[in-house]
Amino acid sequence: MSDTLSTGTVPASAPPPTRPSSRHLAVARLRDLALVPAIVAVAIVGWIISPVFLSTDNVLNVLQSMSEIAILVLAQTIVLITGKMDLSLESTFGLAPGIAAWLVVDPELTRGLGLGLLPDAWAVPVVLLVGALVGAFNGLLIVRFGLNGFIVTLGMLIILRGLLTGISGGQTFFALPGSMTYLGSTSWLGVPASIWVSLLLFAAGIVVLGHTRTGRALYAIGGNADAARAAGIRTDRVLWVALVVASVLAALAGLLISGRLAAVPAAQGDGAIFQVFAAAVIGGVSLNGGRGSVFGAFTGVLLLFMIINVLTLAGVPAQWTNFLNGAVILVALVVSRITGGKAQT
Amino acid sequence: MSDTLSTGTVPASAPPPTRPSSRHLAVARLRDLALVPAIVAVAIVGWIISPVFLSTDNVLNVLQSMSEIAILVLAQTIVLITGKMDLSLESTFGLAPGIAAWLVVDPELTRGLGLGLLPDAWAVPVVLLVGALVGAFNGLLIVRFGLNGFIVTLGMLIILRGLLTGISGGQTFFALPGSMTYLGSTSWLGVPASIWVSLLLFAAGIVVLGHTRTGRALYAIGGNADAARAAGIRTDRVLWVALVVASVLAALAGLLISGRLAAVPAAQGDGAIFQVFAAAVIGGVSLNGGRGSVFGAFTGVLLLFMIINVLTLAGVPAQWTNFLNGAVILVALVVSRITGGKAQT
Amino acid sequence: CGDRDAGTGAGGGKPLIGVDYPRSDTDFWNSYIRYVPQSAGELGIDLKTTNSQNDIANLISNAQTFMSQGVKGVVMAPQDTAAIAPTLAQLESRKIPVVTIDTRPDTGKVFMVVRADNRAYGTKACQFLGTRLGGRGKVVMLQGGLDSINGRDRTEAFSECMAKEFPGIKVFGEATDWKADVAASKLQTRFASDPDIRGVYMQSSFALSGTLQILKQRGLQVPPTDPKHVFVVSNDGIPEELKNIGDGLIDATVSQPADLYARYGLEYAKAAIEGKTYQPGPTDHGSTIIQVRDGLLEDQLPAPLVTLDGAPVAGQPTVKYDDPSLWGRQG
Amino acid sequence: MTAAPYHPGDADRPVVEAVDITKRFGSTLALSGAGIMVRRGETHALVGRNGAGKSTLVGILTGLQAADGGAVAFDGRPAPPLADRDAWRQRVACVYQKSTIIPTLTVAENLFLNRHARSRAGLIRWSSLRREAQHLLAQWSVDVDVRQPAATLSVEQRQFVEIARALSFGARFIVLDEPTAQLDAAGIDRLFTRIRDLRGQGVTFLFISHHLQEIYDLCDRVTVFRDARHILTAPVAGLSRQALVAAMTGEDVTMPEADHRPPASDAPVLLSVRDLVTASGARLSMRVRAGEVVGIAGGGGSGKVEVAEAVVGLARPVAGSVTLAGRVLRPGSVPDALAAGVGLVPQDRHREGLVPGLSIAENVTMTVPQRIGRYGLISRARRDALARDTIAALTIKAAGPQTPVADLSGGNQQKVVMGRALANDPRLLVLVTPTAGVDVRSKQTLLGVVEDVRRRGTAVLVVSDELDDLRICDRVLVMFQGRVVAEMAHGWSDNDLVAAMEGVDLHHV
Ligand SMILES: Nc1ncnc2c1ncn2[C@@H]1O[C@H](COP(=O)(O)OP(=O)(O)OP(=O)(O)O)[C@@H](O)[C@H]1O
Ligand SMILES: Nc1ncnc2c1ncn2[C@@H]1O[C@H](COP(=O)(O)OP(=O)(O)OP(=O)(O)O)[C@@H](O)[C@H]1O
Ligand SMILES: [Mg+2]
Ligand SMILES: [Mg+2]
Repeated sequence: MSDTLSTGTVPASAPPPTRPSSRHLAVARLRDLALVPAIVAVAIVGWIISPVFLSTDNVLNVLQSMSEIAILVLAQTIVLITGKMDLSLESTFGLAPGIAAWLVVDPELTRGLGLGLLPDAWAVPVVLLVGALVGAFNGLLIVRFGLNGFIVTLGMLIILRGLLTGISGGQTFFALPGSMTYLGSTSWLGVPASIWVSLLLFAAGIVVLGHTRTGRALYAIGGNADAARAAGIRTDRVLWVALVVASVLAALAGLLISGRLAAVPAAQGDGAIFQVFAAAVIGGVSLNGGRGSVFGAFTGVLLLFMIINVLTLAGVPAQWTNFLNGAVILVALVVSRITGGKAQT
Repeated sequence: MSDTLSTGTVPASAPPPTRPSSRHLAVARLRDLALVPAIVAVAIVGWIISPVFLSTDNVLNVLQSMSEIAILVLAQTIVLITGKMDLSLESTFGLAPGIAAWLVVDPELTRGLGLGLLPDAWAVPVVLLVGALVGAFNGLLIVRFGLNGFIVTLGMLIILRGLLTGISGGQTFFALPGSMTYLGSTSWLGVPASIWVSLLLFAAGIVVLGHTRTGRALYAIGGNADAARAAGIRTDRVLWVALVVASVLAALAGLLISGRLAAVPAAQGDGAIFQVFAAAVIGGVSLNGGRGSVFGAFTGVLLLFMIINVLTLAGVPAQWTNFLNGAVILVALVVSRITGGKAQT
Repeated sequence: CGDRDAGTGAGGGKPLIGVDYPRSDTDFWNSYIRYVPQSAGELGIDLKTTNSQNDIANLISNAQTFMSQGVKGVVMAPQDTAAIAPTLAQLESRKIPVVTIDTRPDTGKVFMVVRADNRAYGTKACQFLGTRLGGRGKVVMLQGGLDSINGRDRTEAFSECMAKEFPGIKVFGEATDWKADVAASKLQTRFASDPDIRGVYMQSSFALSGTLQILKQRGLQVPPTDPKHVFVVSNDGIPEELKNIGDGLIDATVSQPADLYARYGLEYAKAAIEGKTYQPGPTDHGSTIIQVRDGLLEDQLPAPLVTLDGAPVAGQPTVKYDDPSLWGRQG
Repeated sequence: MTAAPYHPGDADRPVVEAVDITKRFGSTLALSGAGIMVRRGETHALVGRNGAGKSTLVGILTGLQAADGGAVAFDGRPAPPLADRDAWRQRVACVYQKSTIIPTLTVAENLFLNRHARSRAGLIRWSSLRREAQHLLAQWSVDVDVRQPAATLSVEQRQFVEIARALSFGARFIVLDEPTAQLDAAGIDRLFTRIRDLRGQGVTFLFISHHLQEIYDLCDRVTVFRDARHILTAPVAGLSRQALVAAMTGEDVTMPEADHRPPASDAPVLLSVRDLVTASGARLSMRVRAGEVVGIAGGGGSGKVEVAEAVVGLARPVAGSVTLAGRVLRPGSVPDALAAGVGLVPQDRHREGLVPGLSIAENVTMTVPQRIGRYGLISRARRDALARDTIAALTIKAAGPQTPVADLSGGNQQKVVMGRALANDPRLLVLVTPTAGVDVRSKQTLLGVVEDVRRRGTAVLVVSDELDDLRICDRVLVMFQGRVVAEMAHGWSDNDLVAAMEGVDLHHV
């Protein structure tokens, strides 16, 4: 091609092939709102089935009962966007408040459960510290040793659950100190604090993931880790941070639910990870990393809990609740596929 | 650059840079045997802890108790090699014999559980048919509609479990016909038939995946689906086949355990998928597709069950069994990473 | 019907009661689920039902839903007796009486606890096995899940009784997570290490058929007169167990009164709405109300040991397997 | 582009100097005591065969990878620590050989990744970021909406995004690793103009390409690597093409002029494509005789690849039919095309050509399971034998048939793809950009193979915009915007062909 190379001026390029990019863009922006029509539809159906559905009381009930899982979904979303996954979140959810209770609770009050080693004021810091340690350990195995995230966190899920069973002997910790129950049980302006906390965390998530360099680094890593590294992103460090933040969020969510229950059952969070994944994916978060938004994840978890609430209000037969929950997830998935329009890979 | 072209004889090429790739090959072949030293070590430790460990009785016990899960692992391995995953196997494991029992069992004998619609002889065909249908439905959603396999089969896991709870009303199906209990409870040559069945299936798996066109097509698809398609492999069809075969294997495994228990509990298989993944991955099967062997998967499940058996014989305290199981999985994982030598991605 | 709230419940005066089912995937609780609407019909009660699927967080949310729906009383079976306290407090603040089934909350006020004594199950099983084995030999206890209070009660009572009354018996406790396959393989492992096992106590019927299969496989299904016989005690009292006792496949079970749970749970809830009160002492249905702590009454329903012959064991009466009063014989 | 202050005092110091660099990847020695020295203001070429270690050196010079041994210095000062990415990015910018575009992010964000415009609160200002992006791309005449995800870009547009980004850092030293491999002639022109511009401002370039002509057109000095070692560094002007190739290949090859012998004119028509219309609207009709080599040329977006994919069944055409030796191919079915005797080298070997984790033997025999076993069972011995034949015939450098293709260098990988296409003794061989990213020597082998098969009566379609690939054709169909606009017999002039590919008909102005 030597003869084409020596010209001085840039020749006018051929017209680029037409691309319907404006339509594409509209879709991209709409994906965040993809579930809003579904949410509205469920609200209407719910209201027809039972007028109670839209009462303040019931709305607060839905929001409160989803608040802890929603925080788990936020945590998982952060990890998923980087292209990893963290199954162990459901166990951290139980273990973190469990360890705090174990260290703090007075054995006198609880038939020998708990060690009473630390003063009450330590409880909340311990909860968060346990979260951070679990995240750091996951990071060690996944980021440092290059082990597969799915299987590491699967192992951690089993181990951490086993640890909680071990320290509690399978029993429920109760008589928690006030500092542990405060957030989960108090109300601010007539609305349970856990609702405020979860909404605030989501708002923070939207800002951080959408409008800060660190947040965008998560997307870049999930999209193409090598490219992110080439662009000067310290991918390892960002992954560590994501894993630690996710585990701390899970610990915080565990704190909220322990506060609401005023107890830490040994099975706290058992099986929750299925729901968490379902909510995130329905909300448009890709399991392959790099795609999805915090707002979308929020609509996902909201939709799921609204449907569960409607099913409860409708009084579906007990044996069929599981089936319907599964069906709802699958249908929501297919619908989000249709509105999303792209094959999920 | 026309001068660089030669249509004449191809000149002898320069000596290739030295690549000790025969070592590479040895490693690749050894990877299959990576767990053998660990298995031997556990056998020795087990024998020290309890001489019973190596008795025929106990060895048969380990083999029998792992036989059903092993078949699930085989099924999952097939799916994993194509680069997909099937979480719903654990529910198919319960649902397939559940549906057969539901259709066949005489309601007179079981206080209204079961429909007694079909004659006993239909039971086993129905089990396998349900497996095939579940696999085909998974295929429809994953292959045809392009939905993400993880989340589709997660939804299916919940739905199928719910379906079993629904038809059984959560109860256990008893009074199974003889055709359903035969395989799971009989012995051939003094060895339980389920051991024979699982060993035969693994042998078949080794031959099919290692030495047949279809088997190699699974690896090609898992390694690079586009390239496989360009090479004339009917990728969609092979994926369907893999999903259907996996579900049928899960149904068969369910038949074996139902035969062993002479019953189908509504929770049959609940939570088994964690163990299945762990065994496959410890056995060297990659979650990203294209890598792993059936023999490796077998060593993975064998190692896991040997360790569980040793823990039972050693009589570890009940509240710590879960923890130890998880720890075993994680340690095995780290060890297989070290012997495997390659970062898992 | 109570006249205070007459007219607010649906159906013109019938009290509206919310019943939360703890789970729907076990034989025992499904029997309960079947009895509840039946009893509600008999008692003239309007029902709202939910299923908390063995998850305390679901139970809390369901209780909220009941409140939104305006129920006048709640019947629940909290499987977690500590974590239920805040919910009880909330219901109390709304003046909604609560009856708990099967479990006794660690703290908080409820109108009545309707349950059978799980510790007594363990003790009964221990006494049966102990006397039949003559105080010697090895037995396997197939425990349930560690995170279940009822499972723990049974385990503790059985172990304590064995240690105290039959020190010559060696007990292997195996955690099974209420899973049939886990139970089967652990039992098999035990038989491999100790082929001379003479007794099996399973804390729930979930392990029933697996255990029978293993005994059959090992050729141990022989009559009690044979020295090789393995004595099997089960728990729950579902029809299959009763049938197996009749066939000589197992030796005893504890019949948990699923029907009475349903009936008296609703009856007490209705009574609470009507403003009735109860005192400790014997009841009109063959049980005793005891005061377990200040302000907490518990109706301890009988949970008889069922045997082939109905002969007393260790001085305690038992019920013959075909006795029509057993819930597993009805329906 | 802000011109950094120029310090004449530094002029004698090399912009970058790497000495005695050694790098291993597992068992592969990628660089062995190799080095390079780039002077300020020059455009320095780095050439070598596939796998010579060029890209590995680039990784080390840009701080992406640590060398196992040796030292790198910028302006005479040791290179910053690997963790300090910002320091590296001040010294050197790079267009890597492997795409560093993140497909899920927007074009704008890709351009300003990790250096987003931020408000004082530390939040990203998306609007100004988009404006800057638009501005940047306008300079390169890349007409795309910067808000769309990069996944929607064409290969060429992506390459320009990479180039635009690398050049926008304002770095004084820029590394370009095969920047032209994905560009058409017009794009290459734009790039070169720009490089000359920047060179005028004192920017230094390290330029890697397998197109030797580009080296002569653009570069001042050239460094040659061979087998992980430094072979020579010399001014381009004083180095004959012959000597350059000899240095790269380590042998004194003579380059005989292609002796083109057209196929017998009475050869039967083997392939006939009738009114083929692809999904994107490209059309093609043609007849190819046995032993004939037909080129399909065209720039980016001309539809040449789409029609080729429709012919071999990789894509389903909207209309039209393909007949091979009297057999009408089932539209959109690769297995049917294979059965009829089609061999294919797809456009992108990484995407469609190879299964990297599998061995050479498995890749080569993937299209011909029936030849290596019966009843669906595979005979390893036969498979390996077949693979060994291929390895010998195409001079693939590998330890043996069991070597995973992931361990091969690019050129050797491309030969494996060719081997796969040839495995079923095709009657029609379709080659889509068969020599992309392949070194001169391997190119020779691959095109030599084409000559061999056509002699055996195979019809060959060469789909490419590389003049070298097209030179072996008996005639070339030129496509432009989905239509065949010209047909040129062997012996065309480069100017005519290039003009036709750009939609200009020089003879009918
Ligand atoms: N209170 C009870 N009354 C009667 N049976 C019970 C009771 N608790 C447990 N069981 C028996 O044990 C089984 C499951 O009990 P439970 O609900 O306590 O399980 P869990 O510990 O929550 O188990 P999982 O691990 O499955 O969540 C039932 O099948 C039942 O037969
Ligand atoms: N990450 C890696 N892991 C293993 N081997 C590698 C890796 N990167 C490069 N290699 C090997 O190192 C050698 C040099 O590769 P490199 O990419 O530097 O070659 P190159 O000269 O750029 O070739 P090309 O012209 O094909 O781009 C090759 O044998 C290659 O297979
Ligand atoms: Mg549980
Ligand atoms: Mg390179």
